[in-house]
Amino acid sequence: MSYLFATATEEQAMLSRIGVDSIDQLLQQIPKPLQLDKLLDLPPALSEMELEQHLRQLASQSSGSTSRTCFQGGGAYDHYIPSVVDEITGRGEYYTAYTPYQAEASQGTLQAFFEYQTMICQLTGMQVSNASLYEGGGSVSEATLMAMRTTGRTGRVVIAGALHPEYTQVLRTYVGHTSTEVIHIPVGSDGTVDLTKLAGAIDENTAAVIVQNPNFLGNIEDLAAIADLTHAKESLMVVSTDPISQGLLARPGDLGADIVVAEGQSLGIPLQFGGPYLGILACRNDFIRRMPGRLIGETIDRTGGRCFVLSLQAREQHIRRDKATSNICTNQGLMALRATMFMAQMGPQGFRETAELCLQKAHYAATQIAALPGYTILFSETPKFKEFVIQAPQSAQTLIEKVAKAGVDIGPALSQFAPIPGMADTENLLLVAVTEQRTKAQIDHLVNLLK
Amino acid sequence: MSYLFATATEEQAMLSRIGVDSIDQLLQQIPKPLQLDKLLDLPPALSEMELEQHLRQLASQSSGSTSRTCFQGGGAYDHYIPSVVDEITGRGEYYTAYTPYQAEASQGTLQAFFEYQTMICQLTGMQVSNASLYEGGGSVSEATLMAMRTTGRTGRVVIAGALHPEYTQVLRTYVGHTSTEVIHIPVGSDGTVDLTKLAGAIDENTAAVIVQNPNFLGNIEDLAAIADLTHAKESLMVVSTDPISQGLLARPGDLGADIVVAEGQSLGIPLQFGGPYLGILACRNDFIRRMPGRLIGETIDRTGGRCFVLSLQAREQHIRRDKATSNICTNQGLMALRATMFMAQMGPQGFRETAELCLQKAHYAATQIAALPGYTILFSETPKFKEFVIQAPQSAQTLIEKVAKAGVDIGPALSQFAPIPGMADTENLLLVAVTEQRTKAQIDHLVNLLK
Amino acid sequence: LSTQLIFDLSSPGRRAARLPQCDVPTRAVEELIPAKFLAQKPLPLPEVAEPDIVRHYVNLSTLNMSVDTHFYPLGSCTMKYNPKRHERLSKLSGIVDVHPYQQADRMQGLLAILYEMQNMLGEIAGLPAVSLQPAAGAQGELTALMVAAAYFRDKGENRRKVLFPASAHGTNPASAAIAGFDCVQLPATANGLMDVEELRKLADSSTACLMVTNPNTLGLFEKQIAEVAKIIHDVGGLVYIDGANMNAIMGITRPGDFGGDMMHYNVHKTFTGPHGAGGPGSGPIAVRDFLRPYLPAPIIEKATAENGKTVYQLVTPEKTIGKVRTFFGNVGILIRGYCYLRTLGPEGVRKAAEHAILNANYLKAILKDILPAAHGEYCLHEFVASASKLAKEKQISAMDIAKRLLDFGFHAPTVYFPLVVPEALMMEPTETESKATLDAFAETIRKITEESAEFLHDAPHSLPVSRPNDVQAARQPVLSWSPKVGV
Amino acid sequence: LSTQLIFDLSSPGRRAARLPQCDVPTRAVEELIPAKFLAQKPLPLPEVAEPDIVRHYVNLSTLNMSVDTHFYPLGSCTMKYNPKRHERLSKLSGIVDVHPYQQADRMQGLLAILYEMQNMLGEIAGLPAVSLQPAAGAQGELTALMVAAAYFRDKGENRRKVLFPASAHGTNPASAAIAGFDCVQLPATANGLMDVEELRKLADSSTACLMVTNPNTLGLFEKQIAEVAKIIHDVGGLVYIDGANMNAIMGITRPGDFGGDMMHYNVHKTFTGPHGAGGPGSGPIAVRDFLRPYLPAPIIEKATAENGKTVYQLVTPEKTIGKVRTFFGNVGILIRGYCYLRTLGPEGVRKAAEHAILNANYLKAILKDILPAAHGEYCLHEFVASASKLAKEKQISAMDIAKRLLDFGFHAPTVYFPLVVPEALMMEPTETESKATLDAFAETIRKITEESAEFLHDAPHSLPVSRPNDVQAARQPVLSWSPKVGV
Repeated sequence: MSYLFATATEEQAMLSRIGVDSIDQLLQQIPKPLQLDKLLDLPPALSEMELEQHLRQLASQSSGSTSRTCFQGGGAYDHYIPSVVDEITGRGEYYTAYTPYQAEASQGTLQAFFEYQTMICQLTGMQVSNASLYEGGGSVSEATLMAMRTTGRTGRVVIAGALHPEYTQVLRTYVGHTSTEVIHIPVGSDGTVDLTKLAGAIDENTAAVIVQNPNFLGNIEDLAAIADLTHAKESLMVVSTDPISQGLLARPGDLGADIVVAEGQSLGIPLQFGGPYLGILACRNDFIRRMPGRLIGETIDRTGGRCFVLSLQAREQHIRRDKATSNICTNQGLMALRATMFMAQMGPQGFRETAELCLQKAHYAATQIAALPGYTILFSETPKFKEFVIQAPQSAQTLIEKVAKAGVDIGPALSQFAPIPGMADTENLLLVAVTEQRTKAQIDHLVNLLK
Repeated sequence: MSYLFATATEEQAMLSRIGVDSIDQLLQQIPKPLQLDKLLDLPPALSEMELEQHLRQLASQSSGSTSRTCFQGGGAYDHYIPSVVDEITGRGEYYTAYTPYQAEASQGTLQAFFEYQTMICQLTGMQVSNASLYEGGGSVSEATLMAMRTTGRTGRVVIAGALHPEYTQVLRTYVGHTSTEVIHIPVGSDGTVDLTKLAGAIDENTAAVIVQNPNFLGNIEDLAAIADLTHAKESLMVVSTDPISQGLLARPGDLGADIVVAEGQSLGIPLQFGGPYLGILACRNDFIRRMPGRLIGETIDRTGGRCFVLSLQAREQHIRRDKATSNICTNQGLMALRATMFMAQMGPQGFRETAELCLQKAHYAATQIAALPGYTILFSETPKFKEFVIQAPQSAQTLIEKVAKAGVDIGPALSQFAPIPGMADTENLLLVAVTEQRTKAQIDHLVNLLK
Repeated sequence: LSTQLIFDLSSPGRRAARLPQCDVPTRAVEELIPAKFLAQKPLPLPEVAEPDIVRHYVNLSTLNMSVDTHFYPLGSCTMKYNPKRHERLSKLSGIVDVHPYQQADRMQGLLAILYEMQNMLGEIAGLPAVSLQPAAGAQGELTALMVAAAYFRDKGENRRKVLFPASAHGTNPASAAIAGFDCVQLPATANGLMDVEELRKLADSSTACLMVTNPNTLGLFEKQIAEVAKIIHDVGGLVYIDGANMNAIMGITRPGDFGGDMMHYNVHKTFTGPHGAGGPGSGPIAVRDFLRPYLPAPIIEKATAENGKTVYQLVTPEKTIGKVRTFFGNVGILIRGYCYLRTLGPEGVRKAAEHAILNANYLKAILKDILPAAHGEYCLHEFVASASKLAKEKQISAMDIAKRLLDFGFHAPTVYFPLVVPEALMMEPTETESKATLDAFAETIRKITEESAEFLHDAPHSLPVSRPNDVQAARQPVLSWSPKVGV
Repeated sequence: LSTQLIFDLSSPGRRAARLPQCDVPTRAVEELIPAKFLAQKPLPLPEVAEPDIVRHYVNLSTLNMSVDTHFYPLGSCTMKYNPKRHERLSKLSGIVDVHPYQQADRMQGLLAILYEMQNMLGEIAGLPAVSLQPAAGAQGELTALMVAAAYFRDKGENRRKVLFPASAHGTNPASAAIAGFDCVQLPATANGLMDVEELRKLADSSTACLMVTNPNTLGLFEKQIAEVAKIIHDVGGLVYIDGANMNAIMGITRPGDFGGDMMHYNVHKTFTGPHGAGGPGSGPIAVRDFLRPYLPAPIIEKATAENGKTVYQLVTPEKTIGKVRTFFGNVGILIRGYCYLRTLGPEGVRKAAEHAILNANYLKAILKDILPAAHGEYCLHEFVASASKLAKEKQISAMDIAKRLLDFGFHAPTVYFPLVVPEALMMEPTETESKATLDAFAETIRKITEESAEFLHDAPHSLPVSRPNDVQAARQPVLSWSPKVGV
């Protein structure tokens, strides 16, 4: 069998040392009636060569961004992944290690995650970051639960405008069984949250106001204004940000955010049909002991040398059990490492240039599409970053299929998330995202296909 | 600029420490008239993203075995490359190190190459192997020069039958300017060397008899008989073998070979349009000091521990200069490491099973093609391993183009090597190789295409 | 040098990535985005060159122990060999580069893989309804408990109580709490198994669920599991099997056959994820058919199109609890699990479990005179040894042994877990280690126990770091680097 | 454990690879191949499992120093950073998996790359005719000398003599000898440059070629190269430039412009090959147009097809010397070189050379009081320091410094080469190292020179191996492992 060691001779030697005649005898702990009397109904074993042929065959029946042109958005984006990211995360010392329980045997992981935490603080303008959560939507939920713990308020949470519909869905799943009221304030006619309605919804029982920026529709929210409304009621502002946008946009931490979360996929993580991705969560220093997830801390060792450890584990499930700040155990370590490599490779200038390319190319695409008969860019006066909503002269789904035939992918159609608060008829609406990878020729090609 | 370190500030600090004002001043060593007064006429710099787009675009205009069905042979074969090979050789510690001049800092490389040398001995039945040469054809030439040094004979070398035409060509280039006579004995009607003619050609001035097995036409030679003829004149037998065939065939060393060479590409090295490949060279113990190329030896260190070093460097060009056994310096280290991983992964059973699959599938293909009207398998009564010559009802080139349209690659056509000693009309002849990777469905598809 | 932080390597103006020139007509940034939304300063990220990054993180990596470099018998974590073919195949275009909102008819190959993965996990569990969505085992637990909650809500039952034995993973009660249940712990028994009589007392009509790891964290099969399940079922509750230890029983016995109604897998453990220095994991759940309507969305179903071709579709179960995460799931890890199961086949799956058990029992046997296991004559895939005799007689603690093992090139076992065993050393060798390695490991432990306690208290002695001060780390948390003031 | 050989891990019947079942009708092997041709026994290769292989070779790798892990100032070897993008891109399907006998019209993309590579190398050399075939620099030398021989033969001239300076790489005379020439060495001069007067005496109508490395192995530009070339050209000979040190001059000056007629490149050095623990290299040659007809076959030419499209063709030069190797060349390395040149562009190529020079001169400057360079006020990309003063005064040799540097995490410079400098330490930092690294390196050397000679003679002290016994290795060669008899 593949990967097994003990040869028949060794197996015999081991059994005799154990003092049994056969492996079956070791299985007697399992009551015989509970044991399977036949093999599982699984497909037969494949050699490495056959497995590769099989996977290549199936992969060739799926459409990836490498061989097509990806304008798809909605929370996952086709940003460039520098080769350094793959090179480093492909090292067995990282990917075949586990949670750094033994600090002495895990300084590589621990220091890298300490650097990750620092870079996330630098990116978001916050003071402390954990070492990763599962993904962006889950981070919104964890941040919300954390806001409840911190404020001691469980009456209400307010979603301010166009939060990713799946994030909303996850949040509702997480708090659905509790008495917490989830108030969703719709976007106004400009595609950003209606501030008046928002002001009215935040009350003394509101734990958190959750806002995504740029929002799900691609529009930039006025975070400072929302922060003022939020803090007026001593509620906490949770901002879900697009990490790439931070190359241009003011950091949430500088605009009053209390907790910043993000989907980290854009930071060097492949699309891979939705996961594994990276949940980012950072906050102010005073919330440290309320945070979910692993934290890496700096300390000194026996000889006084600087070193790193899993810290503040008293918050965690393996110690606090049902009183823990979260049930998370295995996190997204390798994805956090990918993001670390990505951020180091980009640096301040790379982030700035990437963000500018996204901005310019998205606006070029929007302008060209807006000039097509029958097409409108929604909320065209509202500032945007790399993504926007098209109103098409036909159903979005039909349009997606049409351009797909030419090897170009756009979407998602907004109808698949309907109803979206504040958006009435979504049938002809769809998202288009333009990353730094898209060339003018590709954009022009898309525009032609839309004609 | 990419990969550069010194920032403008650092550059200034460094220049001032050197005691100059500018880099230009450092360049004054180069007489001004010899300096370029403009930039080179090279294409403009590309960012990583653009470079990848550019390369992907060009790669998509080339046909590789991954997306097609490869029955091509003639000295390079589409054998399976286990993932372990890529994983290990992808480690920077191996691929970004250089020749292990500093033994203490290179035990990884040194031990791996010592293991390579041992495995090559195990594979060929010889007593000593060097740490690699460039490729199979060059190894034939180096072995021939070595045979001349060893025997002290420079009058004649004899090529016994169907040596790869390019190996022959390389050998003629290497010895063309000398007085050494290269005698090429043609194959007989059974597609193996004509032993009677061979016997007549070997004389007291013959340094080496060179034979390929299986030969270029896919046929298995009677090495033992050739060894007898060779040794009768105290000449040396150089055998060029197919490493994969050693899973089934008796080892050259067990049949009387004095020097064994091989193209190591089949041992886990990608086709990559012809290189880098791996030149294997192994021989009897008594020739050690006549060998070309690097040798790794076991010894002890200052504290008595086992360790490995570059050994017997007195043979080499950096010490012996124009009296060296060869001019080789940089060899094919990383390819030798690939072969080591491959051989370790295969082991005796894997080699045997791979060789059997090649054998059975090639014979199935040959039988099916032989049954087609107008087709003949040449030398059908002669034992073969994985490759054979088809006589087609039309020109080989036309046939190659025809099946290529359906995504199947065969060949090479023998006409591109004409004249081949002993083969008159090669117009309709071509080689077909069948590796363990080819499935019955693929073979049947080829047979259908040939109809 | 290797102890420098990446921030120490930063130099103003240095950079790694270069971006292309913009090839579309541009406008001033301030025309597109009002200044009040724009950052006033560049991000304070480190400014380094690409060779800096590579050398820094390559050297850092060598400070880790890992399965690729060391024996790693970390109990409960199933640190088995991670096949390299999985890394190659999970990176194929058509898998690694598929957008989560790709249309189903343009990713039939990928959906076929995931559909087959659902089936295989259902078959191994003996529980036919599978959701691949949960991102890790803990999220699998939570998801299943939410499914249970929805089921009871649907039936109009108000059940608040979740039971679990004292030896349970901490995630069990934590997940139950987040799902809104009250946690009730069963006391431990002397033989290391669940206390059935105690359970009988606690199980009642308010019991939603019993969460049990089987084999349990002591590496023992809960022999009375069928009876236990009956007790829970009789009061209308559900039995949840924590699948952390599936490596012991896959192909030998099935949660669905011994009374489980729900379970999660840890694909990164049992099916060679890999572990990624702490994740990503993947925690699919398998449940009985009557719970299928509550599974999170989407699941994959197979149908036949009008033209007779098989098509795979993403489907929302009718009474779905919603979503526990964005998008489909940790597909990259599921692909690796799929590759593993397709490599092993039915015989291989069973054989892997058997050899995991063989290795654990062998190690237990050759260690029994120095580090006896507290429970069980034989174990399954792991066992919990106790250093309490050594602690008493020689002042050598489990931690001492763990730390000293590092000096000899062995990762430590899990220590001080489960809590029911004093001076616990939880060892799980897995099936992908050789007898020679186990012998060398046991021999090393023997040598260690002959060393002086004082010497051991300061171990490890050969690593760059030894016995970090955890207390200081917690009292004065330093969780990120800050530039030195005035430098 | 890490010092075990893979053979020590072998156990009869253990295996890693599994092969598929045969899916075609089979016949008995003996029916297909007579027994006399078949092996009587299985190959005596090691029998190991896949996890054995991975752990063994991963651990072995960590015993290496490499560019990815350490500063590696090995003079003459240009150990610069190897960009990771090259590794990714050289593995693309359509490049890595193209059979050498693929038809030209099904690999136009690959041929376009190689054609452009020919052009770029021609432009950098100032010598327009390029062959990409040679597998390494030494083979490039040999190829060029064969081209020269063919050229003279064609002209009916019998020229037997190849001249080279004493500081030449050993490959120069070795290649000349294999090409059938007589080797004549020029004596060294005090200033480290060629002795022009001596050359004038030796150059005559029997001179085929002068081989000169420029900048030379002391890191100095041969200032009189134009005059030197004229001397050779005046007697009808050819000037060969050994391109080992092209990293110093690319984009600044060109062999073709300073009198060279032929040259080779080391793509694995100058264009970041990488070095692969000793190869593969790639040693293309560039020659003047009148030598083009003699180049080895094939070269790539661009043509226009009937339909107006550009096509790339493999062409045999009319008077070709034949082939110096099988197939096209070391394409995998050429692809990496292509990626490098396309990343740098014209400005970057020059800038890389300038910064290589900057780094070398900076290191030379900060070391000059302890390890003075024997020649030149300024150097180009490398310099040769001498420890002869230290050797005299403190009995500290170049080797002592080299070995002790390893303890501090620095690879050693090249030692005792070139032979013209006593106690030589040849240092080539390359442009991809930072000032901080150079400062740390120099500071370490300073510390080392303050240590006791006796202590240094035993260095390195912290590595698993120290001062192997080369003499024993050569006297009683053990070049392969053998099973112990009776075990």
